[in-house]
Amino acid sequence: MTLTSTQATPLDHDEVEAIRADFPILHRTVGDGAQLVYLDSGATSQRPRQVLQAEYDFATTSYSAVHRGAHTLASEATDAFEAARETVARFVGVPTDGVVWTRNATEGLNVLAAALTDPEAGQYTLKPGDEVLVTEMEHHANLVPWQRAAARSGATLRWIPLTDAGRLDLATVDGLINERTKVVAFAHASNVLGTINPVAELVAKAKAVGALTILDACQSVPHLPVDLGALGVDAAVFSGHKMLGPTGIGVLAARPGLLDALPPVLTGGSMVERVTMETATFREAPQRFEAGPPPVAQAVALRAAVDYLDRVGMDRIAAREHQLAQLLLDGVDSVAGVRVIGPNDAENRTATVAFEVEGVHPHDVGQVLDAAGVAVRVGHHCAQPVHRRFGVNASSRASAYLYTTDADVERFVQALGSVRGFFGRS
Amino acid sequence: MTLTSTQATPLDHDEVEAIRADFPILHRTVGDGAQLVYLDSGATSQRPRQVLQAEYDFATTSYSAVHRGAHTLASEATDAFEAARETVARFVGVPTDGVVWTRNATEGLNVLAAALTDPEAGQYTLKPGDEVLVTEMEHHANLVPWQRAAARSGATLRWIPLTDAGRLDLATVDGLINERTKVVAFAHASNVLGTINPVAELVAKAKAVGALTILDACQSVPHLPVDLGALGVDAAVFSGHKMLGPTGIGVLAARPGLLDALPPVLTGGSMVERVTMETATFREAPQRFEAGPPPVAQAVALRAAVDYLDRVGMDRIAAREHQLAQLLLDGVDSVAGVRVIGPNDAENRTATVAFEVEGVHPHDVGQVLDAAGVAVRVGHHCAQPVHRRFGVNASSRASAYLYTTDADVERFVQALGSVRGFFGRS
Amino acid sequence: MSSLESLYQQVILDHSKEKHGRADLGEGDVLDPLSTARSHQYNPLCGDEVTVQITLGGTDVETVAWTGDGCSISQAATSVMHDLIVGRPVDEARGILADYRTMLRSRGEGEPDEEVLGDAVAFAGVSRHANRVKCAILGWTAFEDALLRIEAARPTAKDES
Amino acid sequence: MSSLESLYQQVILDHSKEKHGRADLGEGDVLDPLSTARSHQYNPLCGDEVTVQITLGGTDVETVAWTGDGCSISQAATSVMHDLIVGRPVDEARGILADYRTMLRSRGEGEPDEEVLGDAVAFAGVSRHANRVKCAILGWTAFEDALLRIEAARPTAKDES
Ligand SMILES: Cc1ncc(COP(=O)(O)O)c(C=O)c1O
Ligand SMILES: Cc1ncc(COP(=O)(O)O)c(C=O)c1O
Repeated sequence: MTLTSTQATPLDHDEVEAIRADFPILHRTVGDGAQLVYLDSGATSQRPRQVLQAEYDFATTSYSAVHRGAHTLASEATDAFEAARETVARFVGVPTDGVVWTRNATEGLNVLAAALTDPEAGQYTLKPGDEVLVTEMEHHANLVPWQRAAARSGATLRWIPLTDAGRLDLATVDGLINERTKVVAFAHASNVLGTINPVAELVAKAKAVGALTILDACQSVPHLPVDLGALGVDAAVFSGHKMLGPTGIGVLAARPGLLDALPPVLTGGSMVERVTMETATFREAPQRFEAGPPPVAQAVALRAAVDYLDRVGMDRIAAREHQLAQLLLDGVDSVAGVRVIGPNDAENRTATVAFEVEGVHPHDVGQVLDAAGVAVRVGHHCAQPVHRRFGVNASSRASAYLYTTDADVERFVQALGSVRGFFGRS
Repeated sequence: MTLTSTQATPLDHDEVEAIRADFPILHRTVGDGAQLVYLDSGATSQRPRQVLQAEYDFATTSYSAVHRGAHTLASEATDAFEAARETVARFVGVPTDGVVWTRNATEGLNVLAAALTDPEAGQYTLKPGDEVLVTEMEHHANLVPWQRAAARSGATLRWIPLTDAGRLDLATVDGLINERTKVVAFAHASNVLGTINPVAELVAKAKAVGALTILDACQSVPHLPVDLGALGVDAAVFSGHKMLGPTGIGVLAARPGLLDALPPVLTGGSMVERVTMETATFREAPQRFEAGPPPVAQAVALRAAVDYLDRVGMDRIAAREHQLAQLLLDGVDSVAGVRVIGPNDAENRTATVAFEVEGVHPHDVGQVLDAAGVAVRVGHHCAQPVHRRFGVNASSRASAYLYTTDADVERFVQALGSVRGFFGRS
Repeated sequence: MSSLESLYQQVILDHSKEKHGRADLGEGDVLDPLSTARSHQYNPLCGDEVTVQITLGGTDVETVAWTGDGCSISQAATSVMHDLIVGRPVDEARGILADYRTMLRSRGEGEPDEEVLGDAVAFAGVSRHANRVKCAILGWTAFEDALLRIEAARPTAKDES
Repeated sequence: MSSLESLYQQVILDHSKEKHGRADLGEGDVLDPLSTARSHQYNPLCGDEVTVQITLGGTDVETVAWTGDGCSISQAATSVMHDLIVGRPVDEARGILADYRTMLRSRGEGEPDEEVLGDAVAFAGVSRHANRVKCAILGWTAFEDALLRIEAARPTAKDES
């Protein structure tokens, strides 16, 4: 997915304002009455009225347990729930039965890592001598489960290092992807650096050695048009709460053939065929991976979120975010004593910009910005290794979305300009 | 928990009507215009306006990622989220840090079963020769994970059989709980039979041999006052969607000491301390068991649900449900050719009544009832073994809740009376 | 006609009692895999199951026998199937199945062709009940699967050439 | 005073630069576990850390030395703590900590006693920022933990009797 400003017409000022009108929370003030500037969508996005309404309507008209009833509510709820699966599958270009509902993207990655260390995964089971490859920019969710999978299976965890510019060091890849490589798991876009990784290139190299490719699409699916089928990955994860949907739902999207070959990880109701006191047999995928009641209301809401994104147009959102990335980079660059952590140019980059303010701890940066109404994230953003790589423990991070205005960026940059002075740095 | 009608004043007719006014969905019609009679609360309950409103208000004023931010929304969201943990902990009588948010009760049981087969669980790790004891009335969620835990660890799975009356055969228990028993996992109340099991007695016997006790409280916490601390169980699970809360959230409530001794099952963000590319250390419980973003909005909604139940009073709800159990039993009993599966008396029994209609398959029963507006569940209710025990593959099940009226039960019984005639049975 | 009566048409109620073609299939092996096969289908959601055994005579469906446990819809559907396909050329039986499937998936919108479907048009009402479609198709799926087994056992034209 | 200024009082800004008691603690073992102990505290949410080493002389806090990495609140709080407790009887130091904790948990509602808390009253504004309370307490927790270690190492009256 190469992202350049020429792909589609960015959302214009009026369109962004119209979108903002759908998000009640963006109109609140914080602290001493400052209008909220929400630049923390990389952590979680806000929900528009349409999504909240869909959830409310469902709860007040058709809610019921799904799949298990002969009554009217049960079939209406099942229809709504399965329609959500269809919508989400189409949105990311996988077959409907390639969509497994999880509780978040983290769970999806854990399920894959656990299934691949289970002897019942057959040809896919990781063995001593095998290698799992990740990158140095991974979120803990796409790192710690692989550390444990490696420890349990005797496989070796390796990683693609980063350049000082905050890109994957592609020169190292040919050595790292080799005949021992069984899994290549990597972020489509980094939640710290904003870097968009070259998926096609990595997938081609992985396929050449027969390795599975697993894409952490948490920071791409909400922001870019993503066609997982076209990208050719074996599996991908993303989560509802970062794409205008609710908390409590994530997606594990995979080749149905892969899912069918993997054993279940969580067991219980809805995923079994026959159960005796002694033993149980399991249903086909995706049901095999959905133990217990699924996030029914959340799926219905996520469908409304996808419909919303579709209506606006992912290509136009991506084009707008490309503008925002440039605005954020220029803005941060204009403030003395502030260093961007990640690529300095907006090409192949999302509108997520992490930075360090010289002599001021990120917590203090965040506090001063908050007093000005500007919400940014501070800390290690669940990615300690990438911070260590760039010589810091923590950073501040501004991340934009379709509802971010140019004025938001200006307010942020202005507040950022006051930080060092406030703490007496010059 | 002995439940008798004398404990508290049951909700009266006007109170139930006032409660119903809070549940928009109960006022809809189905099919050819029949007013809905919702008797499927054992599968999932409906949500009152107050819960929907709490979720909406949170989403439109304070929603953000929790725990990780310095900004105002993040701290408001964190406060609301942690207040929910406090409320739920108090509601079931465990310390606040004994509450782990899961996605449903099924996940909670899987987490326990997985942790107890992990060598890192130390003294708690199941070994060959150990025994895990369940009952023949378990939901698949409290059976299949233990089958797998036994298969993995070499432990033996045993179970307490049932009497023909649908109670645990307590005469067998002394032999079944012995010095090899390491875990006793059982339902507080059966989701099929309605039987309320004698927790104190089982816990005392388990404690005497040093076994852990794990309570599946899915069908008790929503319906009875439950004080897990007083019951003395080591851990318990229940889920939001059965107690006026949303889907997508469950609770694993446990002695903090036990949680601290168990290794994490899912890994990722929010549950780690220090992460390098090679390895990670984990936070204390409950955070150790909450990988990735928690169900923030669902926790806030669940708190509102608990507040609602608290306001009505669990003792009064239980007393009312005791009446309803009697009404349901009497009603079903009055219809020729219908047999209750489970205890015939209302003592130590919930208002969940499964039954068999002679000569008519449950699917057909459910369909005829649905045409009359009456929503009951049909199938095996995720408990195949208990059905097999009573000689059937499936059953129909009517399950009531605080919003069920006497008239609902009458409408159900009337419709049930027409079933056999419709299919030409006499 | 109430929605209940349009689901449970008289044909369905009758077949659910009469169960044409129902037989004790025993446990024995199928005698000639080139002409006879059996398929067992199970619906894990409700526990319904059906086993269908077919014998082909040349390219015709010679016999259909079945057993199973399930709701009136699944029992009647298999009984009606028996009457419809016994004695038919395999291709025609497949054609009926295709039309039947289309009807069941029509959500009440289709115009089923009684010429083709015969008594099976009685299941048109099932298409309005998404949760019962599986019941109405279970026996047919077993038939289709048994057919595939025979075809898999037979040497194909290609194998022979 | 803006809410920002009431959080970052001048005392805090000053101490966050001056860092009283900050020292290079080295890696070495603590010499006498009966009088000296060290505690390391870490906040996994933000990565802040602090190590505090204390030496008791009899029942007084004789020296406090610390090192660490963190925001201005955590640095200043540890610096202010140093000034407050060096030379104090252990019991008094514990009393200050108890008052300090109460103040931090008051959510802006408390009336901190300047007689007891001295410069630490500057942290009253932190109580309105739940997410910063951990920062303001980190060094104090290390102090408390070090104290417990010394006490654990010392034979108690009971042991002696
Ligand atoms: C790149 C990346 N991977 C994984 C995750 C974890 O996703 P989730 O929040 O759905 O568990 C996140 C979210 O913080 C992320 O940004
Ligand atoms: C007794 C019992 N145990 C476990 C479960 C599973 O709970 P959950 O739906 O939260 O996964 C249920 C719900 O159907 C139940 O009734």
